[in-house]
Amino acid sequence: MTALSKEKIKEFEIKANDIRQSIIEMLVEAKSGHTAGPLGMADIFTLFYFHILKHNPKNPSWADRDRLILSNGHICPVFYASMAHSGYFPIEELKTLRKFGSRLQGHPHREYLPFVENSSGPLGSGISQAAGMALADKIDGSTMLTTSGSTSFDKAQDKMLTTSTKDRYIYCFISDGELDEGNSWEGIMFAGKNKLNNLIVIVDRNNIQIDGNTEKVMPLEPLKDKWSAFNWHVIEVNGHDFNALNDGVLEAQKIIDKPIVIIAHTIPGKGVSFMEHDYKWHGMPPNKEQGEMALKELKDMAFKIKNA
Amino acid sequence: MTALSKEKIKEFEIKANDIRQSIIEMLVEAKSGHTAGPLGMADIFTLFYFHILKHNPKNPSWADRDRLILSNGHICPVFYASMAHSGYFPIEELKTLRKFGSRLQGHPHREYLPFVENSSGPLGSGISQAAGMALADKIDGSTMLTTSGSTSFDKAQDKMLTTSTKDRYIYCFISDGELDEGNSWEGIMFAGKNKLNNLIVIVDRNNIQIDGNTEKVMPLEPLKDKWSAFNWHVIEVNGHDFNALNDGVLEAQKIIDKPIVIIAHTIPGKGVSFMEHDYKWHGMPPNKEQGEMALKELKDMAFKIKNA
Amino acid sequence: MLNPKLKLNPKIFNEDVEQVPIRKGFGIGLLKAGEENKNVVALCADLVDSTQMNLFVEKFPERFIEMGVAEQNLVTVASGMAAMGKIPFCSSYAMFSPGRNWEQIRTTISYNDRKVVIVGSHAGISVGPDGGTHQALEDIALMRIIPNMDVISPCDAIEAKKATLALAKTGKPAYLRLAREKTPIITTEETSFEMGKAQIYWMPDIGLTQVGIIVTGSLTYRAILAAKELEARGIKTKVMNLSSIVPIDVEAIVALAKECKAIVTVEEHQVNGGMGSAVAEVLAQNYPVPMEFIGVQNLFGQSGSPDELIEHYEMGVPSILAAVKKVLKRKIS
Amino acid sequence: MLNPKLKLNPKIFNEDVEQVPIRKGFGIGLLKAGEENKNVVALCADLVDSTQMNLFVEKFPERFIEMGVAEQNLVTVASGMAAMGKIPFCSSYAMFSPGRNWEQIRTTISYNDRKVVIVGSHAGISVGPDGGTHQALEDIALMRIIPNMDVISPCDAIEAKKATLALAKTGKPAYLRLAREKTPIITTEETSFEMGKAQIYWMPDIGLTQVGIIVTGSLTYRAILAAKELEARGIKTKVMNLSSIVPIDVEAIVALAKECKAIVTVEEHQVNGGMGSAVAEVLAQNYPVPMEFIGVQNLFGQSGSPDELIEHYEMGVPSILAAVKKVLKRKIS
Ligand SMILES: Cc1ncc(C[n+]2csc(CCOP(=O)(O)OP(=O)(O)O)c2C)c(N)n1
Ligand SMILES: Cc1ncc(C[n+]2csc(CCOP(=O)(O)OP(=O)(O)O)c2C)c(N)n1
Ligand SMILES: [Mg+2]
Ligand SMILES: [Mg+2]
Repeated sequence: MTALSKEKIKEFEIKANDIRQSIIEMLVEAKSGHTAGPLGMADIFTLFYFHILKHNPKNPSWADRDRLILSNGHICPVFYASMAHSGYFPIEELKTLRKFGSRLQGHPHREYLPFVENSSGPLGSGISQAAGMALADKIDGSTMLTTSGSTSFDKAQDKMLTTSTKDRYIYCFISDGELDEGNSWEGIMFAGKNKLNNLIVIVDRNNIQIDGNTEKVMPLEPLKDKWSAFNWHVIEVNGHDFNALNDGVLEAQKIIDKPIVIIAHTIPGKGVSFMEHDYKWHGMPPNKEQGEMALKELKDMAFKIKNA
Repeated sequence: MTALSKEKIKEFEIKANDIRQSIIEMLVEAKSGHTAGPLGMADIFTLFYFHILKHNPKNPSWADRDRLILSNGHICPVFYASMAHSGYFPIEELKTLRKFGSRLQGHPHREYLPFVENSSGPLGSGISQAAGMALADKIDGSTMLTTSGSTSFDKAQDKMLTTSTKDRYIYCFISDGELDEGNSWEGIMFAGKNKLNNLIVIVDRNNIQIDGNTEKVMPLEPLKDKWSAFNWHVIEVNGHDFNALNDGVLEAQKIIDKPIVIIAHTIPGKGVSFMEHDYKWHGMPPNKEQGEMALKELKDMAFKIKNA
Repeated sequence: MLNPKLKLNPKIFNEDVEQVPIRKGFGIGLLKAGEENKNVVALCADLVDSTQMNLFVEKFPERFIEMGVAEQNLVTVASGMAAMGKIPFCSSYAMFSPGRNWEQIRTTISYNDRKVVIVGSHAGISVGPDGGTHQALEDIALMRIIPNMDVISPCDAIEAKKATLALAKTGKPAYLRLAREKTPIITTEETSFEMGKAQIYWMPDIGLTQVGIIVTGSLTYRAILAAKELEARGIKTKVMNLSSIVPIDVEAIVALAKECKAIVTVEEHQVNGGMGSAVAEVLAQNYPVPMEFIGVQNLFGQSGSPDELIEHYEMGVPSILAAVKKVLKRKIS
Repeated sequence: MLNPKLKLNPKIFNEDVEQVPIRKGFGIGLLKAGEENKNVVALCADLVDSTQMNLFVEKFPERFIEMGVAEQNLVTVASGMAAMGKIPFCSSYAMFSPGRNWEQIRTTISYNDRKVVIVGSHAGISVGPDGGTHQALEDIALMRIIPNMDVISPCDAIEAKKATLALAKTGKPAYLRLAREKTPIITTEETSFEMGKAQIYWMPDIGLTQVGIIVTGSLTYRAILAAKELEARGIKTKVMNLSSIVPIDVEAIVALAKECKAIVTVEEHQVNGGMGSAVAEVLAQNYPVPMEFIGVQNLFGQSGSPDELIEHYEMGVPSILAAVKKVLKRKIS
């Protein structure tokens, strides 16, 4: 795989740090909302918004854009911050998070913020929605292709599923906690059946959910085996390593006969030492004092990155 | 494993044949209902009702009985026939299947027929109910045991899950089609978490569901890998081989740290040649003529068994 | 008499009146909708023939998606397809869709504003021998309480076909309620169907109407039979077909209440929360009058023939007659 | 005036009236129920603190079952445990339970007749900043339409505690609706609570009642404030706490309608299908009178503070006052 340049990586690190600072600021201001997940996912969102996604913040409804489905809507602070930092709307607007009349609803709502592809919040439904989008692309892309099925029904169904000719991907970000939901497994089974290789799911494998660590609340391991047994191509990466992440996505884009899941190992609360790995920060915002401590730590880190 | 004697097996073969005949008779009379699944499961029901289950047809509510949860309620013809043939109620009553006022509802309802442990029909909820029963037994059985957990919460939870001291099993019969349901996977994940080794699930792996073969409608393979990845002990057997089945159950009863699934490969419509392997018999009853053909074939087979 | 303006089936009172399952009209309508618009796609949860999607599947296999027994996935995949411009019709039994995927319908379809049509077949007690777990008696309530969701319950196969075609075009999420059993054909191709419009199917030959009967779905035929019988006994009624439960025709309902000052509602559904409940809400806010509710009285169903069950759960012609007489008495007192 | 017989909180009108989340009363009640009966078990879908099961978990870790984020499994496992003699209380947010497991509740609990209590926390718009996907506005309707299912929506934390203790004993499946936000304490330990019994919390000091206000849940306080204000303006009302929605107190509701001939219902719920709808059904069948419905008018919620949202969706004191005046006018005309 082609490694990202040092400059690129530095650029991403700075962006991710900016986004983390925005997350803290918005949560302090909102006085409610989710902290651990958004901080943990900041590197992945950065890489997507500033490198991987085919999108145009100045023309958000560009038809040929990639689609990014956020399944675990509660981590929307990082989603909104990434959008603002990449130019969808003014960074200032982040301060309206969760307030009455804001476009930045507590969980993303596309009626309020049309840039989001799907309203979410209830867990476990994102994979299915993304699979439906990927399938629709397959149907549209396949109209011209010939196939190998035996009966005419089989042929038609094969045709429907022939590799998409649409030059785009459906990305779906999910959390580990929502893999407890049966709806997730229905979607996983369905995508496997339909060999949706234009669907790339990223799991925020941060090992926490509300009541504690996932392996205590509802163990998911061996997680890789689960996805494999449901006929997915599985990639595991460090969710804070831009090169590894980027390579993972490049590998995913080369798979031709399966949907792809990238299990991204992340640290909940990443970047703020007193929040890292602690499930209690799942749904608790920093108060003013904690916010200042967090921002100080992040700013110190930014200084280090810039002067490295 | 201790093999079943030839006489025993012959006895089971005759019983299963009787039960299959009853199934055909009830369905012809009812003019609606499910055929393929019940015929395919007749051998397994026979082994359970006449050999494995700890139960007492004369005292159905005996507190210490094993529990048999039928998840896929639509195969109730074989359930009712097995009950009747083992003495729960007169065989004559089978003719009331699906009629107004009958105790033998189209899908089992315990308000009408108290001998069934759970009303069912909607697919995918049986594993969870059985897991709840198994867990309750663990809680009751564990009160006296000491444990090894680290915190007091962990200790208490460990204690709750220590191997049941209740001398009984919770058996749950499910179909392959209902493994499409997310509810099934929620239950499977939960039972794996709780190491419910007093729970033994039998899957009717007959490869059909309503719209066709399972691997076309919603592929389940590699099925064994799926259960393993959800932390179950997996046993695969031929669902028409009494010795293999019996060995499978004996093996299951020896497992101490996991719930157990026995994937029983069966032939839908088993015993009636023109029904075997054909998914169209899922929910279609034989008409009078077809019923006579089926009964003739079954009676010929009974003659052969008796004179073997 | 039958409302002459609506061109209803002239053979409706014949012994050999044509009988067709309401769900069949959906199957025919879906095929037609598929012909008219290539974006129409069909999704089914392992019940293609039962829900009558087979016609569509045969003609457009490349636009049919088999979901297996997974109702949550059924509607959430549909939501995703709608996001890409498809017009998905999702079918299963009404007990399981919306019964088993209610929150997903609310969030990923209505809240998300994705044009998906949820088709609930085998609604009502007339499902028959399958018994209580398969007889959806709460689905009207489940769906009429979700914002941004139309709810249509056609009276016969012809209306079901028209409703299907209409729903393919509205651009709004919708629920279509279908029944399993053969039902007499009440309407003709010429009878108009319009979302949000209630219509009077039966009216007195002459004289003032004493009771308004509001009916939805498969019991419409029985309501008309009851009205005819009442007419013969000198009791004058109107029968309103409320196939469009959401949007609801407030104006027509209030007008009927003002005219009759007594209403009987008739539906194959729990009386709690169903169509009758929607009518009670409208009247309480506009023009309260005595009402009687024909429907299932907070009970589960059971096995039996459709006719046996309709009689047993007091939704047959005799029960409608009794309800009309009862409400008439209440009106006077 | 406050009904003197009920020993309501004498400090209710103080500025510094004690405020406690209704869900907290459940937590305390569950702990007590667990102490009284060792068969009581608690199941939670990854929301122990939010749903206030933490007190029980601390005291009885060996009777607590963590389900993870799996609401279908939550209630079906509970059904199985109930089959073995346990008395399970299952908690999650009301949007997900019963929203995501409705059919399983119907089939494996109500149809199956297994004693399970479903506890839906965070019901209503007052959930606040989490927004529309988390504000359950349809759960009363979802549950009151299921046969063999009681539905209780307490007005404050003390009533929630009593309801929890009562539900641990009824032997019947039940739904308990809870709100997230702090709510003023209205009742006292001495105030009676009885399943199926509606109570008059506010009544005129003297003179005839002109309008009956029927309220359930967290808005009870606002309804009483509105009544007090109306009294000051010379409009005499009674406020009925209908915390027991199923079983419903037909007698008391009809008596109130007969007395006032005008009813306003108040609930943090869609007006379609909710408590008001249940009252409309009762009145249509017994004693129809003009009604106004305070509740969400077929809309989704959104982010905001509880107070902002209650005002925005017209469920605050001003809206109750307006509804009372409107129904008074309709009554006269
Ligand atoms: C269907 C559903 N059930 C419950 C919830 C409440 N809930 C919100 S986040 C969450 C924890 C899920 O774990 P995860 O997403 O891994 O949390 P994180 O890692 O972001 O802290 C729960 C139970 C929900 N949003 N949706
Ligand atoms: C939740 C639910 N969805 C749909 C149905 C309708 N249904 C009944 S049987 C069946 C096929 C399931 O396949 P399987 O149980 O393997 O069938 P069999 O092998 O017995 O023919 C379906 C979809 C149901 N009973 N429950
Ligand atoms: Mg997590
Ligand atoms: Mg099968």
